[in-house]
Amino acid sequence: MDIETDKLLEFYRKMVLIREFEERVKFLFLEGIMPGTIHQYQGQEACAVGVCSALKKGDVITTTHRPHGHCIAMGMDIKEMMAELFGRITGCCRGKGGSMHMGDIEKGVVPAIAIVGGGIPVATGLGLAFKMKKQNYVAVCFMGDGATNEGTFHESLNMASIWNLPVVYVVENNFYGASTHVSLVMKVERISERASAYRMPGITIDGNDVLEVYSRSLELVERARAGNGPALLELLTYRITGHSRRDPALYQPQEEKKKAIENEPIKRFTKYLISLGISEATLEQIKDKVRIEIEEAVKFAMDSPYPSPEDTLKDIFV
Amino acid sequence: MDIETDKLLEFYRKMVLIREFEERVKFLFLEGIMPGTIHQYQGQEACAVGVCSALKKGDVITTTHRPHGHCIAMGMDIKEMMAELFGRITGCCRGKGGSMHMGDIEKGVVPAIAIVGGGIPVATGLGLAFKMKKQNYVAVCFMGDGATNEGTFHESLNMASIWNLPVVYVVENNFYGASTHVSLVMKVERISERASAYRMPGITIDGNDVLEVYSRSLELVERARAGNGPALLELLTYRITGHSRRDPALYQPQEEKKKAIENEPIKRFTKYLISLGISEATLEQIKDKVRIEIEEAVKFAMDSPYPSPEDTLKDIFV
Amino acid sequence: MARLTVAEALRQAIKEEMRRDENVYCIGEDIGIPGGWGGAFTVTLGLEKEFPDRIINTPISEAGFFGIALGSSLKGLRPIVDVQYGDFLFCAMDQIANQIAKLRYMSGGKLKTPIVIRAPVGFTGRGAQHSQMMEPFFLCLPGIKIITPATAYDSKGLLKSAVRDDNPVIIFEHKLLYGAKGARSEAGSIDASSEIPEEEYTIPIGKGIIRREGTDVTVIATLLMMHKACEAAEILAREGISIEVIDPRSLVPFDWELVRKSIEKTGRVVIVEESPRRGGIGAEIAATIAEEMIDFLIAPIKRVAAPDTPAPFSPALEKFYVPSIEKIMTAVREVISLSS
Amino acid sequence: MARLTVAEALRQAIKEEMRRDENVYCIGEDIGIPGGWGGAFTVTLGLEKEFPDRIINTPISEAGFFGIALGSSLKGLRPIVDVQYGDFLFCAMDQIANQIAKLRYMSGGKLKTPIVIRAPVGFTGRGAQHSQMMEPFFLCLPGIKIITPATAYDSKGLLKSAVRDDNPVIIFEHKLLYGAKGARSEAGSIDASSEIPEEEYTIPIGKGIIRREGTDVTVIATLLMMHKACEAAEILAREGISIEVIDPRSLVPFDWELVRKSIEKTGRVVIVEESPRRGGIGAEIAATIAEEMIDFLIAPIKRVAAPDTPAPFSPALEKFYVPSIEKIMTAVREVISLSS
Ligand SMILES: Cc1ncc(C[n+]2csc(CCOP(=O)(O)OP(=O)(O)O)c2C)c(N)n1
Ligand SMILES: Cc1ncc(C[n+]2csc(CCOP(=O)(O)OP(=O)(O)O)c2C)c(N)n1
Ligand SMILES: [Mg+2]
Ligand SMILES: [Mg+2]
Repeated sequence: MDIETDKLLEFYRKMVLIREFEERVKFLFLEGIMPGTIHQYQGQEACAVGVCSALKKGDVITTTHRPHGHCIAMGMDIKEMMAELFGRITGCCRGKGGSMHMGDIEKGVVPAIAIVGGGIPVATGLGLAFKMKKQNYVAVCFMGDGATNEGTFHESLNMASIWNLPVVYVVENNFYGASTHVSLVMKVERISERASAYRMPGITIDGNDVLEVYSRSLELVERARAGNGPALLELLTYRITGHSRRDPALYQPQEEKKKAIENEPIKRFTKYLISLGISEATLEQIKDKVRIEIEEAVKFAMDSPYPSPEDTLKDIFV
Repeated sequence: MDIETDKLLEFYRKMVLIREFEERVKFLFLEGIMPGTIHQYQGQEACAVGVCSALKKGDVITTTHRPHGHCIAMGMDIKEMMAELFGRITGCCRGKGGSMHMGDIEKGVVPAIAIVGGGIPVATGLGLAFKMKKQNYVAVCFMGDGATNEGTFHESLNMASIWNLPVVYVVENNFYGASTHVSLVMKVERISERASAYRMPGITIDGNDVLEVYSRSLELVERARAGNGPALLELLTYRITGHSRRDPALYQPQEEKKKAIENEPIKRFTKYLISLGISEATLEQIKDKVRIEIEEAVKFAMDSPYPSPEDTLKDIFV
Repeated sequence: MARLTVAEALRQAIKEEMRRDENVYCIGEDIGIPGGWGGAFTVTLGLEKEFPDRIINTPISEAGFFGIALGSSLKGLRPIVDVQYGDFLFCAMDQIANQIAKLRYMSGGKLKTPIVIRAPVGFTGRGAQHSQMMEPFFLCLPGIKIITPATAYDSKGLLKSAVRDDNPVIIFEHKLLYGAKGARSEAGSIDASSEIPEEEYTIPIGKGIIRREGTDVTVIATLLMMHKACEAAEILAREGISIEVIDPRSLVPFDWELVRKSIEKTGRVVIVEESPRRGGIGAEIAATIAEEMIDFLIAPIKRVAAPDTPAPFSPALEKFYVPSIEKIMTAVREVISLSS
Repeated sequence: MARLTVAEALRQAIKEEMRRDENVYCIGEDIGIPGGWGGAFTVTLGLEKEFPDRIINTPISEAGFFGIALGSSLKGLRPIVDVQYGDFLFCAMDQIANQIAKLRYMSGGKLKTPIVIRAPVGFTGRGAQHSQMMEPFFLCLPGIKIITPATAYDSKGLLKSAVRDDNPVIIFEHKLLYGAKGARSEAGSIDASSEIPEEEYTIPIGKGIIRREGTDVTVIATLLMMHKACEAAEILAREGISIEVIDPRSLVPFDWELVRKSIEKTGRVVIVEESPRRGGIGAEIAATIAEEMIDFLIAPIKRVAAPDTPAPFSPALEKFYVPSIEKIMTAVREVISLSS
């Protein structure tokens, strides 16, 4: 696939934006300024950016307890995201959601569902709506490797299959569900093998190669859009941070972690861009802009007011 | 497989016992004498008898909303079964269970779980107990085709697989879940194909051939007993009665039903026995005995007292 | 005007709403199958003829299709989801309690989730897993409205309101009230049919109704128990005891005003519920009365409820298990005798 | 004697019971992983060293492993099942409510199902899906005992009783009470540690305890709310108001005798609960008091509870959402001022 330089740089920018956002958030947590808990996305940026870049306006995603990367890749406003993390009224969920329920339906992101596997039927229902309303949109369902052991995975993929729904199920296999290695909890070597139980295509690709992720996603998304039904896309990646806020991830072997860091998507993509003749200065410039953007978001968030206590009682019923 | 005549006749007797029991129960319902609701087993007798004959003392089964056949095949006392159907204190569950919760753990039958898919994890847990306690027993999990679309199917088979549990999952594919044809609710042609998602063997056989069911069950049960793990066995059969009490099953095409009745297991097995030189008189004699046994059961049940109202409050906590 | 059973009235409500709004659709098991039953209790029978694309028959995958209903509601569809027996709501409980009830709130009010959940309840000789009164499990769950119509008239009017409501609404339908006609009617059914007006109507969610006026004791009851309460009132009237029977019709929101006015008048209250006593809907009603209306009371509150056990199968036990007219009468006499 | 946190006391209870009875085992997510956390809150940390075959780490398959626990209990094993957050009990709700709670009853008492379910609850800045107080959803479910220990001493003694009980028992553990030490302790934690005797002890399920004696108002509260009630009592004592704080410790069975005696003395009652008010445990407590102890009352019952919404994320909202010491004090003053 031939991709224009602009688009490549946009991939780069988004990946860096996710990485820098997450690093900044981590720092804010360590400083004790940010409330709540977080599950971060460092190391998986190529998945979110590759997949979401294959989507069109009107397409929708569901995301998980680890949603920041997906939200940014879908173009959500990082000011509103940061404000949400700080529990401010200007947040994308007015402070009611927090990290685990980030979303903005206007941008095609259903508020994150932090129940593992909980979003799989919801994405399937979005697909059903598109089909029933004869709209040419596609729903993408992000999930982790661990989620594929939930019953909802099975039920949802089966229904998407029998009804031929425009849904692409994206499994980011980062080899761990919390502290548990994927090999302890399933016997298949490739999670994509499970697709055959529903007679839908299942493919496994390198999830740290943003271009590969983009092009294969595009294929499956357009296939779904054309009415040819759902698919399961497994992206092999790695979580180079702890599972959540305070997890040192001691269960990840040093060797494995080191290799994963070598293989992390931004490093790899940077090399590739440079091999294309793009200058390091260009990339640095992008990074700088991103950092400014993030600082503005932090400022925006911290300057924003909290919701008033009585706001607790709002937003329950229409 | 060479099977002695005695054993063949015992297969026959059990199949006939199930059939006659169910026919008698149907009649009692139509007469308005029997309370509650029922899901009957006519047409699937070879499944229960074939599978359960492959079990040894100490092995355990779980059953479903359609449990009578399995209970009888496991050697439960039909007096106690009939009394249970009548809600009497002498019933196998002291009148608390009824048709849908028949069972007798002494005979290796966990009280039936009438939530579709609800028994699959329970059987898996029995397997876990056998493994942890280093007992050479096997758990058999009966379920219908419809149950394989429940999330518990997926979760349970996966765990049985990763822990290598001695469980044989038996799917009686009678082509309908209530009024819904199996082809409407899954795309795989053979339900046994789903086994590959858990890397366990999955085979599909003629569920109306009691000898085939017996020999293949024995294979899988002994394989599990030997520590070689779980398996999925699909038995192709047909429900030649309504789904429940008052269902005329108008959704079953006439042609299909006719063929199924031609192919029903007792008719087929009778032919086979006669071809072996067993006399019709011998078979009639067996049938007669069975009928007497059933009449005794009905009498026992109807002569038995009801539990006293206050018994409602018992059996909740140990 | 035509006399319809509850099942027929519900079907009519669904049909009218599906005609009115093409976003309304039904999803569940064994619906829309020619020769089938229209769900477990005929409510959607035949609707597939007029709406072939909007009656979605599912695999037996409750968690899955409840989540699907939710997802579809985010894009403007208005699903009516049904389970064959209320007991199976537990299979979808995560989708209902963690997602359907909360997604709008978590979004800061930016989403709407117009979903109707239809669930048959009631003890009908099927044992512990096909019988439960499910109201208590949802009463304590913020984010879902609950309606409990006891007559055909109310069933139609409330279901139509539910379909038009932009929030999730659960309707509990009672198996013994669906109707005494038809192949799938239940032994022990009570006639809850009504004259249904030709012209369209709806009943607002959250408005209760006085089923019978009285002055001595307020009896609060829904669904089947409402009918039993009326029968008890009828009998007690002959003894000179005057019962006011209140049918709240909605549990969330609840018509506290109606209850307050009645208790102000009677000073005595008996709450009848079909579910086990502990943590039932009667607990919330009694507690609120004890907090806010205790000054009106001239006698202790009484609850009539099932015992704290699962449902037994035997008819001999079920009869004892389900609150009877006799038990209602006893409770009424008790509050009268205990009056200060 | 050693001072232990709640997490440590629970761990010690599990260890002792696993030593005592080889049928006891633990099953759940992220347990027994070297370098892992011992469940979400360290309770089972390190146990895999002594019991490598009895700490069963599962896939993320709640419905599955709850049913597995049940199946295994039928063959004499005694599983301690845990979910990482109480909220995920909904994923296994069918197995818990339709199977675990009912199988013994359905069998006519012929089976035993000794299962302990461990579930962390409490609002801790994680938003709507990782916070819920789950007690109300199980209070209305016959067939399972419920314990709610608020101190390390009680946690150990009650969990040991639960493991030895032949019935299903749910233990609700509060995230803010596990302990203020260690990497996985929570912001806002309260010190609930206790001196734990060297010698073995158990605490009977169903026995409450008076945490503080008093004469003016009875305050009933469990878990975190018990600690807040004691703080409120401390402050009010300075105003001359004497509070009796009752910690029921078990919800099923419930120690009504203890409550009765206290109310007989005080004539006033405030029930504090962390969950939303509607249909909460306070409803059942208030209702039973209104039925059986109304004659002792000289003031309306008051409930202090969270509002009827899901849990909001923002600290600014959560602070309003969770009942505070101030709200408890206000309620106490109110019942005093409303006394007749
Ligand atoms: C139903 C449910 N069970 C358990 C959890 C706790 N939990 C949160 S994330 C997680 C691991 C998820 O693993 P995976 O799906 O691979 O996603 P990843 O964290 O790797 O992105 C667990 C067990 C949860 N949130 N929901
Ligand atoms: C969780 C759940 N959903 C729905 C039902 C209602 N129901 C009872 S039996 C049945 C069909 C089951 O089909 P299958 O598993 O093929 O078994 P069969 O009836 O053919 O023996 C249904 C939908 C149920 N009992 N439990
Ligand atoms: Mg993972
Ligand atoms: Mg079937």
